[in-house]
Amino acid sequence: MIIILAAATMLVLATFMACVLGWANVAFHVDVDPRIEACIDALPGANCGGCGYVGCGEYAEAVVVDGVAVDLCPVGGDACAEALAGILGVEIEQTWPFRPVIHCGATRENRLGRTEYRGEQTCTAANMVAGVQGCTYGCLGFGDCAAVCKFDAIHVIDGLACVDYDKCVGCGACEKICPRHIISMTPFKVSQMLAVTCANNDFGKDVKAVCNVGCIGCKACGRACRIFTFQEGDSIPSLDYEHYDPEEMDGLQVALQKCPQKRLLMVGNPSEKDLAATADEEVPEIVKPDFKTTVDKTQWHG
Amino acid sequence: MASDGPTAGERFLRGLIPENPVYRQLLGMCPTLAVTGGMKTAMTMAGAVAFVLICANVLTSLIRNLLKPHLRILVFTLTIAAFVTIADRVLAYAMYDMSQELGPYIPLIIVNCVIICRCEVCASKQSVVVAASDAAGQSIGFAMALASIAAVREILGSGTFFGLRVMPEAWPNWGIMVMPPGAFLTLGLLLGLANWIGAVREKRSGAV
Amino acid sequence: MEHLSELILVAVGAAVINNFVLHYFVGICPFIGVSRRVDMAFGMGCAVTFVITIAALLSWVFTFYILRPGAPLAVMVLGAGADLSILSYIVYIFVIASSVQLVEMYVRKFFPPLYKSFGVFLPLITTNCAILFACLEIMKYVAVGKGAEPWGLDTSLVLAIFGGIGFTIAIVIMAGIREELDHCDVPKSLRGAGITLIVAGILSLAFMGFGGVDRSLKDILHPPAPVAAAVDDDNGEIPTTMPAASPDSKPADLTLNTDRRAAR
Amino acid sequence: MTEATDNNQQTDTPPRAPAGAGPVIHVAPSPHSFSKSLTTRWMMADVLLAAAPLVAWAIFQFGAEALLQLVVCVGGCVVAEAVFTAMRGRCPLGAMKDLSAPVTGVILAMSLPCTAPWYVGFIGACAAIGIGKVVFGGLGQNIFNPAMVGRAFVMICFAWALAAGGYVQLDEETAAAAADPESGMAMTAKEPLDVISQATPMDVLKTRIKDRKEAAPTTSPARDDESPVALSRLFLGNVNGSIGEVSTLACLIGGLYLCWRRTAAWQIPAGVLLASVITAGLAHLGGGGAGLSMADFVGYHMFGGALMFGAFFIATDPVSSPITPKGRWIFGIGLGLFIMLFRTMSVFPEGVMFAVLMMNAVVPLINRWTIGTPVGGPVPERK
Amino acid sequence: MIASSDIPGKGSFPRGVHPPEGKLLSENVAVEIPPTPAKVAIPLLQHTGSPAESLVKIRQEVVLGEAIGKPTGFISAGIHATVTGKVAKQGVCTLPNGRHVAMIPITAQGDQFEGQQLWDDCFGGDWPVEGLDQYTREQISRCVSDAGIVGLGGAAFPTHVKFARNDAKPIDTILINGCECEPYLTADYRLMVQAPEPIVTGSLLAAQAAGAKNVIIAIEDNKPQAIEIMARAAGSTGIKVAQLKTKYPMGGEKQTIVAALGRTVPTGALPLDVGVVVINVGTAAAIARAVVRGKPLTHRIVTVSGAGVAHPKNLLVPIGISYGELVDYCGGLRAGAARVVAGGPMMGFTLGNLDTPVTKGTSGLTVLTAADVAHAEETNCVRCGRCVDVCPLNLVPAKLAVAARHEDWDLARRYHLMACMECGCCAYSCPASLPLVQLMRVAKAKMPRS
Repeated sequence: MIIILAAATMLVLATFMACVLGWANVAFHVDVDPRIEACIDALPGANCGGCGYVGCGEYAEAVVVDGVAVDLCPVGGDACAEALAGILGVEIEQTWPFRPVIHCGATRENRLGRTEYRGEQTCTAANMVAGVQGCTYGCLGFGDCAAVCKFDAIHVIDGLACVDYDKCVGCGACEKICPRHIISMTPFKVSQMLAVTCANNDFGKDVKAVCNVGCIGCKACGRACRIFTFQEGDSIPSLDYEHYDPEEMDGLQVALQKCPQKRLLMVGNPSEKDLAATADEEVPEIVKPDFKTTVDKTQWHG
Repeated sequence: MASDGPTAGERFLRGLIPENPVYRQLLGMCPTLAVTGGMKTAMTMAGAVAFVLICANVLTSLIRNLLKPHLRILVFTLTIAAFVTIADRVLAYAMYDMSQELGPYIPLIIVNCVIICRCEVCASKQSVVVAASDAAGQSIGFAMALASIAAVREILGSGTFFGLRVMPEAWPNWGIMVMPPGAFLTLGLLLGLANWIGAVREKRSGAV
Repeated sequence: MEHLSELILVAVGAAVINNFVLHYFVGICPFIGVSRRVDMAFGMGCAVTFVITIAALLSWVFTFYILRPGAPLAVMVLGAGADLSILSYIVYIFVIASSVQLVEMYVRKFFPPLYKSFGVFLPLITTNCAILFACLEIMKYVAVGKGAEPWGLDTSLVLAIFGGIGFTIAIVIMAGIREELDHCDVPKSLRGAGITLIVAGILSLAFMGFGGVDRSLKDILHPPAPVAAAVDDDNGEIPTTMPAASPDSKPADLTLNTDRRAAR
Repeated sequence: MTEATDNNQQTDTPPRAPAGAGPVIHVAPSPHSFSKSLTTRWMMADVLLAAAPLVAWAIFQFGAEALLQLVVCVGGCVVAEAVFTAMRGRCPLGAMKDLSAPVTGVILAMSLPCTAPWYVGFIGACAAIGIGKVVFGGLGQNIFNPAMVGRAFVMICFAWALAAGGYVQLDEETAAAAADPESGMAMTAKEPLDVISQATPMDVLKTRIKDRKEAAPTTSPARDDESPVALSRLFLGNVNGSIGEVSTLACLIGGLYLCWRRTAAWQIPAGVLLASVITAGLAHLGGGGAGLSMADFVGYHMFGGALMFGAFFIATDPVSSPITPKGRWIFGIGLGLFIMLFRTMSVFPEGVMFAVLMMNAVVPLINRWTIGTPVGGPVPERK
Repeated sequence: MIASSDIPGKGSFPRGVHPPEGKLLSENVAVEIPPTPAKVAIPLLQHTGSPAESLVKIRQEVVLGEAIGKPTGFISAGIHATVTGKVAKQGVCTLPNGRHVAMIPITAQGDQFEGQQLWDDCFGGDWPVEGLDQYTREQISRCVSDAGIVGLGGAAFPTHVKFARNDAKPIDTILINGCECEPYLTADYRLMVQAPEPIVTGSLLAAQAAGAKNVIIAIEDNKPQAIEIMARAAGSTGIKVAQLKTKYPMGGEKQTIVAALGRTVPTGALPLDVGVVVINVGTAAAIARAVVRGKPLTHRIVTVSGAGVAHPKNLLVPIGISYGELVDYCGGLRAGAARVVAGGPMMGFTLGNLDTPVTKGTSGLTVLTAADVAHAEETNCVRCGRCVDVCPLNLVPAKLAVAARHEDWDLARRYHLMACMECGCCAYSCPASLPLVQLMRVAKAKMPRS
């Protein structure tokens, strides 16, 4: 008898609860986009912030709700973008892989006017103290970028930050942290890119006073090759990457040779030897994020 | 994931150390802290958990195809509650003193995360054999964890092991060990130790 | 008055002296998991208090009318008292799970901001031992045998609410400490759960200071008859949890004076 | 990064050299002037200095046993600090330099009774440094007062050594005398007796309150009115107790020195004393006065037990107390309330240790709630 | 005589520190006028705001006081030639505060204004205190603007901006700041002692320009002589002299306003918002010179002091002279010199290169020895709260430092990081030798704006 009572109690209870819950499920129904969950699963979960959002979850929400581009995740790369696109049912536009370029090429011995600095040994701190080094544009070499890199892809060598392109995924953390803004994210159309590795915008005389290898603003490169453009008021050439065409190496060669600060100005460009070695290689139309550069050991900062 | 998962044997082994429920997954903390004052209570608890875990896993695995996703957890808990009731009654019948000592912690097995977690993660997707071996592995892992904590606490706290005197007569009992603070501190430090050993081993395997 | 002081005792006991987390070890999972930030911890504490109250209400109703020996239901149906307490665990968990789900759906629908801040904790609470523990405690005092007065609904609710408040106090304190610890150089292997447990250990040490406060409170609230008190004194909170004092080894009792007097 | 910076400094070209073999100048952020009066190490040394009267009194009062306790605790702390820091892969000497381990050791020793066996002090020291300090990351990062963590640990571990029994040497006569409710109050008459064999003042009070509760209120009122232990003796420290806490005078001398040096924040002891005086007064009004006069009862609470020691030496540990003046007031007052609560209501005769741990735990919350508004109001939101 | 009793403020502000003053080195040394340097380098940006635009070409001849840079925009100031000579090729220089700016070098040629003649032109002679009504508000403001006058106390905020008419926030009080709370610096003190008259005239003119009724000259009580002289010079003009407590940073304008007027400037607002204009004594003298004599700001008094310099002095020098020349004039650096600081030791900026030119905001050059800047090794913060006890803004620097080190911007915001004015009191008194100010500066730079 007790058993029947127990069973009956349970049954009544279960039926009652089931009814209530079932009713509640209908009455309190809220739509949630299951795609957000799916997107979070698809993202790598490094929460690096490379996409510009606080974390992977927020990016996932932004992708689904606000229709933000799916290829912003630098860590997951193409695979991740494809996965997101698959979830959302959109096409991905292919973009160039962006990699940091350090616009300074002066190693420690090339910098002049350095004074012993006592204080927090970080670039951001040192940048606020005048007179740490003569050049107010160039790399300070305390390695904030190296510290912020989650991929061990940037190191301070001889007082100059250098990117290890084998490891770099292009998250852009170094670009954001650099207090002197000498790191820029550059579209890498080929495995070796041209870059101007000086940021000093002063007159030649003033540059020479603070650096052995800085750009003196002679504008010879601009006369030699049209992809070097000079913005209003700049003595430093800017690279017009839109029109950068690896085929047009002749003009670049001339520009390189014309540059009086040889060691410095075009370090982004492969040296002649490397150029010869890679000249015959086929240039892929879209460079995959896992591309490797062959010239890291040379003066290759771009 | 469902089909090409680890085999039954692997799952069994995993439960012991690599996925130890207490040290690695931080599950089932309540009994871990509450009943490890002595080896006897700890082992009784481990036995009860093992019984419930294995039964629940097997049953869940059997009915896994009948479950609606949103009712799954509810069904798991009800299943577990049924088994816990059985375990509770059996224990009260067979070992009345022990059952009194464990008090509310036996019914609290119902909400022991280890069991729900294994039902959810493993049993609801795997065949009966795999689920059972997984449950066995997890149970033994859980028992090992309880034993390690209980051993430290009982030896330091009462100078005994399974009630037998192991420390010299002059040993002053560390009263704190059999009380709540001792439970927290012991588990905290052992957890740190486990993590440290894990890190060292990982480093070593990485180096090789 | 008598009843009120009884309620106060239950409240103080549940909130601080026998804190759910630090004394009974229930609700450890959220205590470790959701104590990273003070505001989240407070949200969790509120959610637990809320659910625990509802669960206590329902479980009292079920225990009192259906499950306890001699409950009205059995009397009504069978014409005689029957013990349905074997069902109690299943009923409790059933009640908790469904009420949590119900509350979650309700809050989600009608109070989206609230849901965003504390609703996310609700599913976690289903498996929170603190709730079930409160139900079991209530059962213990409702399903008493003959002779003793079963707890009324008010006492049960006071236990639940103050248990929840005790949980909130503990988790908020812990969250405050953990926010601080974020900036401390804690050894790597102890970060996270390890250090939290150690801090909980020290907290629980500190809470031991409350040992005996309930008894003094009882004495103050309803002063004992002079003779009875002396006997009552020896069943204190602390001595029972201490290792038993054996005459030839060192005595391990804090209330030494009392004991010596008793021995004499 | 560090490597690179070091190199930087080595190879830097000297700046424009002034005439002759000029000095090498360097650059640094402001300010360029520093108050040289105080360093962290000096703060620690201050505490040691301030503890000197306590130590002196302890040795005078309790003799070699106190000295032994001190040596064991300080030694234990130093060794534990070295070992645990080394275990963390840090240089143990670096951690030694700040003198914080000896400070913890002295405070711990001062809070133990001299009769506690040596291993009590040693285990307390290990617990203090280990789970009280090093697990949190060392000096300046601990949440709880290390010495109190250590003491609480041994207190709960070896209750018999620290609680009432720890103070009283259990020879038959004294035990009987202490236990006898009739002669308990006659303790004052036994002055020639070795102080170690007396019950501690707080214990006497506790027993007395209990006795009054149990006994019929018609007990001889004459005896009830006198203080259980003369206040002057409590003030001077000619009583039994933890070796550092007994002398109110020594605590005051050391504590005022600390406050004067501003090594200790004066708000904390002020808050503690204020709160406990008021609470004791209220307790007396509420009928918990154990038959003493109001002044005696309050004075007894002030001078007896670890209140003074706790207020000046333990609670003022800067690391585990709030940082803002307002927070310190709250901390001090809360501490006073908890001390009195534990003293009057819990099973323990003394509440300072638990109260300190309790308040330490809420310090992060106090800090959070007492953030001052900047002069001129909060920073306006940027548009 | 000393009218400190009838100021509305309490004469002090809460908290703050008392660094060793070090003023004895130069306080009794009368202002000297070194010979005109062979070359000056005049930065085009010496003030807060946008840089001036060059008006001269290379090899152009300029005379003393000729405008060579014109202001660009409202918050900007003109630049004038400070010697007679020829413009050399424009270059750049890095000022001690880190600004990297264009500068115009001028090589001295021909007759120069020197010695007593220069002093008389700047500060000597008669200064009217009556009949200043002849100058209208706009006239004064324009004169000040044309003369390129900026705050000479250090921040170098263009002065004419402070006089801009704003009917919503009328100005009632001009506070002339003669506190000079930075250790070592005595330039303002010497000016007050040696040339009180132009200060008084300038104060009255400033009041006229701002439409303010009250003028209060605030001086710390460690300069009794200056207080007396200023009070005498103020005479019956209605200017009050307030004696304030000696305390750092009394000279910070918000602290001066609290101490002298009892008003609190809201965080992120300007003194204008509480109806006050604060003007440095040097600025006041420059205003008088610009309005009464029509001369632009070309020279200023600079203290060269500190244990690291051979003969501490106060010098009246043309703007654009290099710091190196000042040091050389004062006998060069002593062997122990370790830090050369533009400004005082609390908020001054170190120089890596002594070729840097003196600007309008340069109040002094302090050369500190290795012993002065010796700093105990950094230890862990023990939360002693000393920084809280000294912070004039009632912040919690220790917590801010933790937030900065861990880049916890929530915490930083909760503790009002952005209210910090980097006065250095906390770092000065920190027993753990934490670089608190620098940490806060870095945190402010890094903290995301939102």
